[in-house]
Amino acid sequence: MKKVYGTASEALEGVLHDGMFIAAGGFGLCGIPELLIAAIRDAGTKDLTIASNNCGIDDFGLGILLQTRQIRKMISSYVGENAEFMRQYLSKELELEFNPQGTLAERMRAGGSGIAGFYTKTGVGTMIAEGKEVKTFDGQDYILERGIVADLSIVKAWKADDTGNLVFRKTARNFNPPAAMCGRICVAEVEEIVPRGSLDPDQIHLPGIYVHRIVQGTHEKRIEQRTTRKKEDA
Amino acid sequence: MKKVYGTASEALEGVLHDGMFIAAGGFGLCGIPELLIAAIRDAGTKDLTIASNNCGIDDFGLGILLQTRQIRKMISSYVGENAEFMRQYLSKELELEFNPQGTLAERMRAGGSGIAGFYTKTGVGTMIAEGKEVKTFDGQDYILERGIVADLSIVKAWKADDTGNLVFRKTARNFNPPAAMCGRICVAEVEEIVPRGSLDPDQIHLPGIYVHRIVQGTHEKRIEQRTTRKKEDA
Amino acid sequence: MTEAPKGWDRNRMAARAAEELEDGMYVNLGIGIPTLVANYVGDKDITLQSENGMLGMGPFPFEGEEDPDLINAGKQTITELDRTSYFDSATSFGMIRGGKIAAAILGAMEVAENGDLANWMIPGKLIKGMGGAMDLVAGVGRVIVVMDHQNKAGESKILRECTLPLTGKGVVDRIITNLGVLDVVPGGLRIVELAEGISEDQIRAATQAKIVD
Amino acid sequence: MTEAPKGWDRNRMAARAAEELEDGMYVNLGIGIPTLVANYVGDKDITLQSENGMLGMGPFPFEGEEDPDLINAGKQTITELDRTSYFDSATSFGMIRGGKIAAAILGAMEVAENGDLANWMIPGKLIKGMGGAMDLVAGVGRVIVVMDHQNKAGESKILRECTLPLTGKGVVDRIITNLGVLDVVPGGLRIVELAEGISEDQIRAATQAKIVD
Repeated sequence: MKKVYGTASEALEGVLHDGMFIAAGGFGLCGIPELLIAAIRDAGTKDLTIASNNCGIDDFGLGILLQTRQIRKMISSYVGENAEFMRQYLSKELELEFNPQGTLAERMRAGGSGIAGFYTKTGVGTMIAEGKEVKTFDGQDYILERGIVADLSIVKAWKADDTGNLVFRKTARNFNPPAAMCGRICVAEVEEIVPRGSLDPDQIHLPGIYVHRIVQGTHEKRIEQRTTRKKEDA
Repeated sequence: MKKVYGTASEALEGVLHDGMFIAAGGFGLCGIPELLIAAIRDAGTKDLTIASNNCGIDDFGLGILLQTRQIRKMISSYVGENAEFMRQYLSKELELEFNPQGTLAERMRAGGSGIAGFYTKTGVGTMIAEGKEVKTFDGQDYILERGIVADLSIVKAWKADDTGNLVFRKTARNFNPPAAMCGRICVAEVEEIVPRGSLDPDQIHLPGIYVHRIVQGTHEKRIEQRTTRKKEDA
Repeated sequence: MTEAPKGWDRNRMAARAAEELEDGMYVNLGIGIPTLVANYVGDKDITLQSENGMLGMGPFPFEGEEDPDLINAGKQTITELDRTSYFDSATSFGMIRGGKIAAAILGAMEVAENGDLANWMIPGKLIKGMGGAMDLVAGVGRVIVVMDHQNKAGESKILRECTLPLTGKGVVDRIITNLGVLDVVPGGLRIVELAEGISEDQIRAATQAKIVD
Repeated sequence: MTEAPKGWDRNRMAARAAEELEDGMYVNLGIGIPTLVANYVGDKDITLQSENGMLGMGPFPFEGEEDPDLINAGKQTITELDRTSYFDSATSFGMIRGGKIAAAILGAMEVAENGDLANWMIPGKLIKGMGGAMDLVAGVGRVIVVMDHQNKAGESKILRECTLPLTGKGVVDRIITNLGVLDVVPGGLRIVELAEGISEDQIRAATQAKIVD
């Protein structure tokens, strides 16, 4: 059960192919698998469909795969903060499927958990409901959303052991566990691989069964909006 | 936001009524809310419907509410190890709805997460599917299961802070988080209430938003099957 | 269309919205004016949820103490409190959809008299996405909108029917604007309160939606 | 009905089932003979799942070291390993239903030639419940049944059609009995292997289900 790979490119060897469907963790630029994204850029894999809450910014995160025109379609809840995204979308070079943020997270968890579909109130009576089955439960309308299963999940965690048990840090957890769950193969990049047995079994956020390959690396962890207050104000 | 109560009976004050629906955490006798169960027995609340994976044993866990005839219906996956249960069930004093274990856990999570229903492969073509909608996704049949919302959840955790953040220990976690999620009111009994700020925010298993009342107490934690090996065999 | 009356400024609107919050509530605040509400909760015991996976959101960090792993749903660096917990996005929206959040205070582009809300898209112009707004309005206990009563052209943003793509259908409970407070009730909107210096005639004149008594 | 041939004993059946497991697999073992499989995995890197919320199940504790908070799905006291993780029941069955468990090795009352499995209920006699068995057979990658080929009366437990309430429809991949190994294939069962001392004629005679070549 060798899961640890030397580089992000090695960790992706044999699992990339044109036209594939990738689920990616991260929210904004927080907790994104930046090393794996760069390795996918280097691999040049094309016509990607990517499910990710956001698409990075122009020069960081998934945005770098827009620059190289490797993405055919995004499934996201929010794509502001990215001028190249807008340009490609408006010129119809890029397809976009909006999913409400909670629906996207739940679709990933469902797909990874053998739930083919689920009924949610989110989006009832809006554009999001178009073409979807509506069912009434206890007098309230719900729409049917499908679980999604990706060819590959790419996620970022804080720590891992060599069996793939993952621990996340603060709000960098976000979409990473559900994204990891929904991939047939899941590759995780981490800041630190720790010896087996050094993670508390009660405190593992994502059990190793969900994680097939791990790579350790150095992360830029860029901040999107640096908001602060002055000590004097406290 | 005062959530801490002095005794299990005080923690249940005003939330019990005959005919109510209760979701309970625990698996076998592990991680069961034993103090709250005893307090419900003392309160004498009748005609209860209880969703719980098991129904305890004759003289411990939910079994004590069978002895006092307080339970009208159980929703469970496994009810062996309980002679009084069988007697009441066969004499039709007690109603029983079997749910596959994973379906029961997911129904609780769904009900607490605004998911009115979900499609699962579990039980397709069996008794469990009788009367349930079948839908085909990608060539495979799934059955529709409903989310459940209980009037009250009773759960057992290891530690809590006074805002209701809970931490569980080992396999005593089991059904406690999903059971907690699905109750309109959730009461948790814990082994220890620790000062606010002493739990690592990354390591809270169930956020306090799900927990309305907390009580600290001493737990018997009875073992159902004591299996051991000899040091010489190791 | 009349000349736009002034009424409350952004901070007064936020302060009025803060009055909606009660001790012990878990609350989600949208971006813009709703974010300012946190400044006016006083000593009420309010826990702020950030839908990217956090309960117990604290203030901005001191300069130099920003943590890239600790941001809010507006992607701003923030801090944690002694009650804070972190969780994944599926769990976060589980608690939102499941009705565990008592109230969301959100901005709006348009609100209709039946409680319809539009705040995520202007076709052909603004295509950023709904983020978590659709989940919030579908799931939380109470949806309070804080917005300017009229747009810059002096047109009512409180309408008979929304013209923009909806965020949610019949989801708004209360609207707090620079001119006052209105509730969504059967048949239309009811004036609950007037901003200082605003008359009932002024708020009626500034509102396209039907106002009922 | 012929006189029941013997073939493998419980431990040999468990050892044969262990041959089904490959390095790196996550596996769920049912109660009874399947539990014994753990004794025969040798130095293969197998991680055992216990559906009450644990990956990386260890052996029974030493006497005096039992922990009431640490049990397996059979409610027996167990121990943890250096790879162990704990999780709640919804997550546990998420990984089961989601196909993350490579194989389940389970006992059975009856198996039919189309892969139907019955192992949870005898109407009017045994009403304990399915526990996690229905989820396991619906979700895991491969379902391997380990069972006696015949009941005590010498009747085949491997049937044209199950007579007992089903645990799952068309879910069994392989059957390991005291007489040998059979696979569920289109049209019936195929004999894969014979137990020591068992002839093909004997296994055919002991099997009600259709055997195909």
